[in-house]
Amino acid sequence: MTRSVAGSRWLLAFLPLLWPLTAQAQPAATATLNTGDTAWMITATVLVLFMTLPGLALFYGGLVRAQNVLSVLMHCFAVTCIASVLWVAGLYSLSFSEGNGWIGDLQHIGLRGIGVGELNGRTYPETVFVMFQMTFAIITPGLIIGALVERMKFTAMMLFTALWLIVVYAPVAHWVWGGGWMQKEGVLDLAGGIVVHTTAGVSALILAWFLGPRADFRARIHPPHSPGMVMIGASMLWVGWFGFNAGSQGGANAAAGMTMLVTHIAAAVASLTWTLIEWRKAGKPGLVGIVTGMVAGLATVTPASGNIGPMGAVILGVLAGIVCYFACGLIKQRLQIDDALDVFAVHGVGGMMGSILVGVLGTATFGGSGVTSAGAQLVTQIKAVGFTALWSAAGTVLIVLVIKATVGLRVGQEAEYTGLDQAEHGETAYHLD
Amino acid sequence: MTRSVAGSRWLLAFLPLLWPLTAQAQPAATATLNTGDTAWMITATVLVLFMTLPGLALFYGGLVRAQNVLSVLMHCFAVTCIASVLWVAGLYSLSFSEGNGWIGDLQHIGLRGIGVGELNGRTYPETVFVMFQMTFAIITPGLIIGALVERMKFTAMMLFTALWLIVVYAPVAHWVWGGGWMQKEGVLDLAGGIVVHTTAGVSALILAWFLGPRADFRARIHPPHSPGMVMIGASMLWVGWFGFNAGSQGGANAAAGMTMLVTHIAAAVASLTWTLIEWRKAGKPGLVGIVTGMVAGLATVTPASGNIGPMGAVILGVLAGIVCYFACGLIKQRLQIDDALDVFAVHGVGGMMGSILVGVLGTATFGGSGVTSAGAQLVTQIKAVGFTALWSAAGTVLIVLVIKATVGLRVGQEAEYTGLDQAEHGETAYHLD
Amino acid sequence: MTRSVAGSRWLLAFLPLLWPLTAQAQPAATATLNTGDTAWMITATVLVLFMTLPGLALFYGGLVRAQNVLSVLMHCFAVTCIASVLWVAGLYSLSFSEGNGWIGDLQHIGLRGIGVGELNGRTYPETVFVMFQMTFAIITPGLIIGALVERMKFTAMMLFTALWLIVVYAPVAHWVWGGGWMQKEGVLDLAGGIVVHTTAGVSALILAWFLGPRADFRARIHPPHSPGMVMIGASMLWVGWFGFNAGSQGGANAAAGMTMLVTHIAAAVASLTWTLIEWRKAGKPGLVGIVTGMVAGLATVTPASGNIGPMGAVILGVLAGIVCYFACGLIKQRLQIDDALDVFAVHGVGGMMGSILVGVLGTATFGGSGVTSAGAQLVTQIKAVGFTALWSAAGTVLIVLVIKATVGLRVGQEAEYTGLDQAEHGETAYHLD
Amino acid sequence: MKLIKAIIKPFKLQEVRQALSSIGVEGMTVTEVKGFGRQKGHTEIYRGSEYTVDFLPKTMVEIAVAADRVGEVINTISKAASSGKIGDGKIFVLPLEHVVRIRTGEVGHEAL
Amino acid sequence: MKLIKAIIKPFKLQEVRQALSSIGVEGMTVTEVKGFGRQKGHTEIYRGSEYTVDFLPKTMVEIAVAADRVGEVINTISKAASSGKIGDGKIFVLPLEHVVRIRTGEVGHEAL
Amino acid sequence: MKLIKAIIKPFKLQEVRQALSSIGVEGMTVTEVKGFGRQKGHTEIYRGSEYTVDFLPKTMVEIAVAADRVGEVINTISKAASSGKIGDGKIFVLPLEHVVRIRTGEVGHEAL
Ligand SMILES: Nc1ncnc2c1ncn2[C@@H]1O[C@H](COP(=O)(O)OP(=O)(O)O)[C@@H](O)[C@H]1O
Ligand SMILES: Nc1ncnc2c1ncn2[C@@H]1O[C@H](COP(=O)(O)OP(=O)(O)O)[C@@H](O)[C@H]1O
Ligand SMILES: Nc1ncnc2c1ncn2[C@@H]1O[C@H](COP(=O)(O)OP(=O)(O)O)[C@@H](O)[C@H]1O
Repeated sequence: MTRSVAGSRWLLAFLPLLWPLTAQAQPAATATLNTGDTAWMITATVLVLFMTLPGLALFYGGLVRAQNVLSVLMHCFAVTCIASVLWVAGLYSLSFSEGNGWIGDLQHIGLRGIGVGELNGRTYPETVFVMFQMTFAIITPGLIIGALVERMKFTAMMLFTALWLIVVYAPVAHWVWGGGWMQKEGVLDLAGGIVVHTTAGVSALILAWFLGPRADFRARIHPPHSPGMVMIGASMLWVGWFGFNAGSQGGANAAAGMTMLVTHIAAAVASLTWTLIEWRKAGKPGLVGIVTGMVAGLATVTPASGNIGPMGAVILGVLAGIVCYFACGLIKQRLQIDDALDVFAVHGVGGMMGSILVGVLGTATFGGSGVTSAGAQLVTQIKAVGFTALWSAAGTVLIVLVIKATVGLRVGQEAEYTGLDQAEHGETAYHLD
Repeated sequence: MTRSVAGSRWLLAFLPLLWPLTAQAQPAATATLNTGDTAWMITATVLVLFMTLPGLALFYGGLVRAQNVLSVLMHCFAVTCIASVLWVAGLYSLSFSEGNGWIGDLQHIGLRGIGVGELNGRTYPETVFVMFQMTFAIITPGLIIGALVERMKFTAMMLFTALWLIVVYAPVAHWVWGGGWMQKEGVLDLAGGIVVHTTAGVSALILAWFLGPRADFRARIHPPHSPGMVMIGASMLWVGWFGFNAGSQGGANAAAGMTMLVTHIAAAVASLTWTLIEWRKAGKPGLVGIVTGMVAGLATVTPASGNIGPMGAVILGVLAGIVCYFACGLIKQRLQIDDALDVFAVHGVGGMMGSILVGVLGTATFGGSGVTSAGAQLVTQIKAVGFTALWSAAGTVLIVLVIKATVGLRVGQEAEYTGLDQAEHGETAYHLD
Repeated sequence: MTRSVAGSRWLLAFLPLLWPLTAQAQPAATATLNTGDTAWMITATVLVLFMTLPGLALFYGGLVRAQNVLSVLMHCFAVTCIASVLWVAGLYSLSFSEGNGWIGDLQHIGLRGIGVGELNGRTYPETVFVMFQMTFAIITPGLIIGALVERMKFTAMMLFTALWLIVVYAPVAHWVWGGGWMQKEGVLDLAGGIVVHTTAGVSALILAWFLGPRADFRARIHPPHSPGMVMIGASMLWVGWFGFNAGSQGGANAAAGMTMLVTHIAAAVASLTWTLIEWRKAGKPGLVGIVTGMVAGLATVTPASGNIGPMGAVILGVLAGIVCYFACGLIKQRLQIDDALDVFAVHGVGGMMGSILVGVLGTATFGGSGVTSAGAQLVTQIKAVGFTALWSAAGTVLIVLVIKATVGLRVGQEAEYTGLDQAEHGETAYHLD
Repeated sequence: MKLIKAIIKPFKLQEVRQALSSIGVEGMTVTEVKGFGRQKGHTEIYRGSEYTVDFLPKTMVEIAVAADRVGEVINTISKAASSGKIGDGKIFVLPLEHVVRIRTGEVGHEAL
Repeated sequence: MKLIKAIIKPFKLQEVRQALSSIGVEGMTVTEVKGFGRQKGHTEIYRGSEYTVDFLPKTMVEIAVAADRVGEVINTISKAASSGKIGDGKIFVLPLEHVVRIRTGEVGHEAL
Repeated sequence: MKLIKAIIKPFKLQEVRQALSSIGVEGMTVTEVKGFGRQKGHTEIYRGSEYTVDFLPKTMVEIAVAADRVGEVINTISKAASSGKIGDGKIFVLPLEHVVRIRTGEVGHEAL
């Protein structure tokens, strides 16, 4: 299916099939529950939730000023809650029930029909699959928070998250993982270079552009108020990411083991690469730098981690360190877009890069598996990444317009000066005396 | 068994059967070890320990003043150690060996007779069961710490914990989970609405009343010194709670999956409910508020999480948010009891509510399972909650009297002003310069 | 093999066999993948990585001055990355491929020959084994950081780590766990009393001696800048340690359960023991004290945790509390060696003690298993500990000389006064206003 | 006009503020400081080694007042801040030549 | 010479510094303080209970200047620090008898 | 009596205290401040962007002394605080009219 055809069909596709005409029986699943797979998938789910709470929250919270740290933690927490509720209400069904190539149907609305014993063809309960995928629907809008910190209204952020999950996340998840058109075309994206990082990264950039820069973005930006907090959060992201990537193999199997290994290698290599560049460029190797390199490495390896070998992981790690480092400067210094915590440069760029390069690194030449023709796979990957980026951008513009017309995007100037913790949440982060 | 009969029998019951007359052989266990179940139960144990260290410690530590934070962390840590030692020494045996309906015997004193290969009818080693249950015996007195912060002597707290585990926890654990009379009557309490939250909540309230309020409780209370720390702790409680609830299913099975799902839903719904109320009442949605809502939701769903479906979880989440919110004000403002960190209002009220409502929400009408007659089950649940609350109150009064007569409950006035960190532990929390 | 013979052979042994003359096929492995074991081993790996990031980093970071905390976090993070890369590059092969009694060969250089499906005789993928062992190769040099804080150059620390892993860690890991001479002699060391704690502890002491004390070590040392951070890190070490010890059983089996249990008991008992001593000696029970006791208990039980029962765990816990407490004073006050965070006194002394005492406590008399003749086993254990200590010391001296001759060990005086965060990394830990 | 700088024990701040308020003095500026004097710091003991914390946390209260109220203010502070124990602190009085209220531009006594 | 102590709103510090810099005053010492005055603190509400934070964070800027520049400096600060709302702060002027620059030993105006 | 305010580099505090102690001055009050002056702040670089920290952490030592000891105290501080590099700081001397020791009610020189 070419993009133009896709473009013409989607409006049609979304509407009539939302409610399944006949509640189709699932194809007879012959799988039985495997306790080892179940044990690992529950654990992986816990790990991915841990990535957001408190991992991502701390990673982001430490990067802002002390007067805004609570608002960041609050955003992450509230996004977790709202995404969870929407997921159960209907998004799981839209993402993972049959539907058509563009969107699932509503047969599992309110988790209808997902009984205790339901396996749905897997070796672990569907309830666990619902939960595992929910943690992805939590962290993805969570990532976007990094772009909007220190100035966006709490209400606006909540509304954005809800709409974004419906308009951007659920469709893309369906395309790539829920049996949609990209999956049918053979797109490779084990754990979300497209579904998670491309959507979040692109949307973050667009949102940051609409929000405008923080008050003193041009004159003087403030250093991270707590690099230690950043590092704690990053460490939790690292350990949790094994749930993210290896968990996406759906069981405690050999593939999960290799996924774990290449995930780790890419993270370590990207950290060192970033640090070396920073050391040369800025004179000193910093803590915020090394952990940012790690996150870049993990975002980059995520889509590829089901198909590459150690060699591919090293290559992705090096590229993540280099490309994401310079992307940060490009966005902030050149384009002067205040994507405050570099969501696009680190997650977006990394995720897109990995999503494309798996087409090459997944070949046997690079010790990978699952890619037989690099050329054809590259085309598939690039098309998927490109289309997802466009969709995310368009969806974000739409949502921003809605918010501007309703609750408004940005807090007032005084609130921004005082800090969102006081202004929006009535709290103070550090009463140390 | 009616309460009056129970009352008359218990004194007798406790004494003669403590030491088993004949070391009875366990009934021939036909179960074999399942590695998946074992993997999950070890992991669940780690998660529950993580809830206390550092989860609960941070959740509580962030809520007090900066001059008392170390004392809170110390309390949590020391309670973990003393509870572990007592559990191994005799409490496991009292709770989980056969004994009679009121208390176990001492056949497993010092873990006698629990060999490496022992399964005791489970699909995972009894050593792991000992550990899993130990983490419950740790966190339950840990919860009570929230009531006594900023003024109780360290020695008094330690003595309280030791006596309370013997007098309150071990018997109640035996009644509900160890084959005791409540279990025989068919009480439902998957993971401790009765054993954990009712006992801890009620005891906390009584203890707070005896301790008296903190020095400036009426004039001015101090805001949480670190809402961020509160949130980190709460996040760890959230992720750890999957070990608590889903782990209580004793394996990596379908029931564990559903338990995980409903646990999560209740937490998310309660968080949002609490926040909406706070937003309306206090003008702003705060971070401490949303995470308190989450804890309330989790405490409430805990006893019910083995029997309800998603719909029941939503109902419990909403109720937890509303009822626990107003309970906080009731205890502190109306009754003027300085249950400092709202242990009764959040854990006690939530846990009791969930323990009772499982009688209704566990019916098929609400998508639950395991309850056929709501009426009969409600009677069983209410009786169990009520009796446990009374037992906890009476036990606490007794222990408080012992402590008053010996080491004394409360630190001196100067120590309270200076802060317990310096006065009791000789340490300072923040040397930031 | 006696030590003198060993001494004469090792130089020879290391060289010719590094590259396998014939890439020997592995002995036909009849094992099949067990999902439960795999689930637990992946989880255990995550837990051990979590011990370093952020566990150990926080445990150490909280103990230093506020001006050096980021440098400690940076060290831990960078060590993780460099150790990961070296492990993949060649150290795994040197440690765990066949080779000879002294060192493995290079057949797995760059993880050559470790395919997705490879089990290598285990019930879980070799990729997971590579990862699990990697986390040990990360935390071991990580421990040494405690000796060098607040004064060592970042470059020197990195160089030290790299060389130390090659010269000390990989050989010792091969001797004890990789099929080397100690393993053949029947040395018992489940999870690294010799491989981890003896090597790190002894090397830390030597390195501290060469580095010299911190500027004001004699006049006035500064209290831990954040005992709360120390406690958070310690708590993470505690929960992670179950991955460390129980994970070393290689599966979700009965042995893992008992290992978990005895590990926990030793930690709790050592914490209380340390606290009681401190209470008596220093007048007050402190938070840093109780958590140090816990770490001492865990280090001590680590080598023995596969062979002892609960009684042995209690004995080791008591000894750990007492002996390590007084070892701290001995090193710092008597010997005036500024092993800043007591790596030798806590980890080294504890690990050596446990490694030796398993020879006695592993007998059936003490409820242990696997030791039939205490006398013979004691000789084996003492020889292994002694030889490893000597090897570690010699290796460290060698590396220190190389560093002194190249990049230099220590930062300048002004950098030390200003703090390493600014001087070495250009960052500030707390911008709280 | 005079500037009164009082160094007091931190936990006495509330009492001092209330006492000043009761005599009509509402404006003041408070700084956390470290005090060295006759009262000595303390030691913290970690792992058997003594760590010296040689300063004491103190609170400095600065109050600008009209010259004729100095005596009253000093007495009020003295009473409220006193615990009778060493380290209760000191009160310093400095000459103050000029005061401006930024918001209104008022000067002198008007601005206090 | 005079010592000027200005108590201002923290978010005005940048503007004040730039304004002073533009009239050639580069040296100053800044302290974070807590202010009590007509502007009142705020309440934080947790779990339905009100917690009072009765001070306001303020910033104190101390500037030593030659006597003849006092008027200019006061005006500059006043303008830059003013938001027209209550709590904008105060400027105090104290006599300064002697100044030494530690590095060079210069004294008096040289040392400013 | 005089009030001496010395702004010094933080890491010199110990030396200054010891030096003052050796001439019999034991009482002092210390505040952490931020300094602006000829010595410039630094930049921190994160992810390729420069962040300016334009103040320098400094330590302010306030010492009340009898007028006749001012010279000696200034010299002592100067010597101990000097590193010869820019940013070593300044010493200000202000007139001090009155001192009260809260605990005893002693005033003037007695109270120092
Ligand atoms: N000469 C001084 N100059 C400035 N501050 C002083 C002086 N002497 C004492 N102080 C301050 O007063 C505080 C209390 O003084 P101290 O001598 O300890 O007890 P007391 O107030 O009982 O005389 C000190 O901690 C210090 O902050
Ligand atoms: N008499 C005073 N002495 C010292 N500081 C004062 C005095 N009055 C006010 N201040 C300081 O000035 C700040 C602003 O004063 P305030 O009365 O709130 O408003 P305004 O500046 O508009 O008069 C206070 O927060 C306090 O720090
Ligand atoms: N005019 C001034 N008023 C108040 N403080 C000043 C003044 N000039 C300098 N300072 C303080 O003295 C510190 C050192 O001054 P600076 O000009 O950097 O170097 P130096 O002490 O070598 O002259 C500054 O950081 C500031 O805290």
